[in-house]
Amino acid sequence: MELTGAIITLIGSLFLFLGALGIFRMPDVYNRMQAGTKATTLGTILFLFGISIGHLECGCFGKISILILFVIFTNPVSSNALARASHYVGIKLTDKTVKDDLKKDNIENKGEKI
Amino acid sequence: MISVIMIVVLGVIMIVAGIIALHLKNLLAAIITAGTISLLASVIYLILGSPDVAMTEASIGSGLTTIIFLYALNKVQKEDKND
Amino acid sequence: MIFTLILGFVLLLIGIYGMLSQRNLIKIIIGFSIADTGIHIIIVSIGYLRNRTAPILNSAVDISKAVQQVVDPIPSALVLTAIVIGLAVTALMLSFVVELYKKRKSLSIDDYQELKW
Amino acid sequence: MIKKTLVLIAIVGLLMVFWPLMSNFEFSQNLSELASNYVRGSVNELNTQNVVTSVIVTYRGLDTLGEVTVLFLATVGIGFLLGKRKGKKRPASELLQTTSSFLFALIVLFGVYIFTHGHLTPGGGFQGGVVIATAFLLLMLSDVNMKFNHTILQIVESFSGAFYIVIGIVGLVLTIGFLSAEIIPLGEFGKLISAGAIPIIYSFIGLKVGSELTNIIDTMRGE
Amino acid sequence: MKKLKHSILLFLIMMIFWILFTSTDIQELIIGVITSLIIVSMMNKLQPVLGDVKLNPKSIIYSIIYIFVFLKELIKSNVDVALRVINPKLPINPGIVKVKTKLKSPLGRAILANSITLTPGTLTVEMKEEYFYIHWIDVTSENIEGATKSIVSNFEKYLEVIFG
Amino acid sequence: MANIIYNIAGMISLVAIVLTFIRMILGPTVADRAVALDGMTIIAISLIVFIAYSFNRIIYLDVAIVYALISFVGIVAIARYLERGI
Repeated sequence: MELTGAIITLIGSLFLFLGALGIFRMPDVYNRMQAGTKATTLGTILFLFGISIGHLECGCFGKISILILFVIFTNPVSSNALARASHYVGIKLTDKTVKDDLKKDNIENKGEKI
Repeated sequence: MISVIMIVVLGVIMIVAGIIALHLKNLLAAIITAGTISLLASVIYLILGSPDVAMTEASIGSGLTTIIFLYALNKVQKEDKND
Repeated sequence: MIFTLILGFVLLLIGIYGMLSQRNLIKIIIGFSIADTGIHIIIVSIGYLRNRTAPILNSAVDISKAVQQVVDPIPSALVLTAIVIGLAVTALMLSFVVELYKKRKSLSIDDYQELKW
Repeated sequence: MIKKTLVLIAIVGLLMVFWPLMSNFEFSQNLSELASNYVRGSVNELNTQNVVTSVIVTYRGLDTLGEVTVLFLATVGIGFLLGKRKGKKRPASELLQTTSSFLFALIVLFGVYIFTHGHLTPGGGFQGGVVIATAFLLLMLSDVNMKFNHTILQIVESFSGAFYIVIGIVGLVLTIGFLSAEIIPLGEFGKLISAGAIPIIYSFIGLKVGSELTNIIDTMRGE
Repeated sequence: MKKLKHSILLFLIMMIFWILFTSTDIQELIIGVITSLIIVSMMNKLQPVLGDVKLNPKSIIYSIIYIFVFLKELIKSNVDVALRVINPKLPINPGIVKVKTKLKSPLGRAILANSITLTPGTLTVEMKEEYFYIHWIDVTSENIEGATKSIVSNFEKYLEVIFG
Repeated sequence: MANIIYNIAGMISLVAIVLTFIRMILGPTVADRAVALDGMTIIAISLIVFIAYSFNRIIYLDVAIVYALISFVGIVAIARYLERGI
């Protein structure tokens, strides 16, 4: 049982590492956010879950499940707020970008600054 | 042993962050970088065996101090815009 | 632990350097908060004893031998007080900065020289 | 340029002052006499698991009273300094509004958990107060038109401050000294209702700190 | 009615959290009930987001299925991101597309937006009435219908039953 | 055996913190730095839970919960400041 928990924790830490690598390598803010949000969320969930099933006798399952719920609820919200703010400020998307509907709609409505 | 490695790595990050925070021209970037120092300091307090201080530093040092700086910066720059 | 002691002193020196050399008022306050963190780390690391654990005596600590197993609680209590007061001082300084800015429209310390000697 | 050199000389001077202190520093191997007394007394006299809490609330209670006073004075000072100002603000996203009205309850609940369990787990009045202030801050961030009733905040703050002092004076009258925890039966070691008056004192400190910090943030936000 | 349902559900959720924080000791339970009641009565000004949840057997079964669908998509998205990050050429083709949703209740829309953010290659940037603007790391269809079909409809059919 | 694997996992998350910090130094815009701070706090939560495991004190988990809550509000505040809505 403890070995299973250890291996799950190791996989989680690898996902954390890949998320950090994504933040480091990706070309613009939005793509960095993609890597940073998804990979770190699953990485944290696996890391905490592995530690809690490796030590069932410590009685920490309740607090760890609260921590996991908080991370699932709050991490996408903060990413969404950051993405909205950076689009409003006008940070450019990378050159590979195909299309940008939000900018087009904002120009048509003229309600908001781009 | 493992705690010594952690303290050395986190300490180097904190020192570099302090130097960078004083050299950045953009005030918001300087505030974010200075917030990193408090954030990692709370991990160090935890390794030193004082969770009460770690909790206080995490909530006050990295949360409220950053936010109060942001409000002050907001007031200063809004005045700029009105002129 | 000697590493955290060195870390605290280096952070203190960086903060004092920032307070003395920067010309921007908000940068000076950032330097003050860095020095503050450095002093807290110094005080906590003085109270650390090797191979001991936090002074919370639940089932993980043998209560009859607690004196041999826990770190010093007094520096923790001192630093806890100091952090809260640091927040109050920082807020007061920032509100002074906002008020000064309303009068002069400048954040540089070179523009406030009435009391220079 | 000459300023930079002067600053560097000052830093080197400080380094030379600090260096002997640091290189000759000897870490002790045992707790000092005072600290061992606090640890033993926390188990035997007060029934408190968290030694730091018993030091802050009872053994060094007067220091904490001074700290609360400093915080109060800072609030008053900031209120005098900053006036009100107007500006156009962008409303928050719909996702943030929905989520914050749901998360607010959980964050306040967690703050209450921290300051009622200050004698069992890490944390206490100051941390719990900060967490509650953070919950109100989340509401301010998600709704630009949110207004708080300053009268209620001030009533909560002054009543909890007054009760804090009253408990201290009751300790002076009934038992050995100011802010003594033994005015209530001590209870069983490790349960929620134990450690005498410590949870009650810490709850009042938590309410006071929470309302004070909410006041500071709301003043710095302006209208 | 909606408000009463919101209050009761919120009270139950807070009690579950309190028990997870502490234990089922009788002293803890009493303090938890008092605290939760005070907080619920304090919150009557905020919008009652939990009032839209439907409580019949079908919606409960669907919400359990939804959790598993969500977990599957989460793991898929992580493998996807990991493969993109490791690849030295960094194969991305990003863009911001517009999709349409039928959901009306605020909590349902919030859960949909969070689920979109945590699933393969998509990130919610803005929500305006019935349209969501989504940053897509690999744009495969540029019109509204195609994007809606491949991003939203997988979750929407469950959430429609749960929130109505 | 299990112990060694846990320690390796902790070291890998330490390397991840260093990577996000490099992005924070380089980051051309403020939003990049904020994204790096977001990732750094999430990884630091895992690090705190790892410390709680390796010192065998589950009571440290309270610190991790406070950390998660406060960092969420901090990031939202930075975002709202950027879009002039604070």
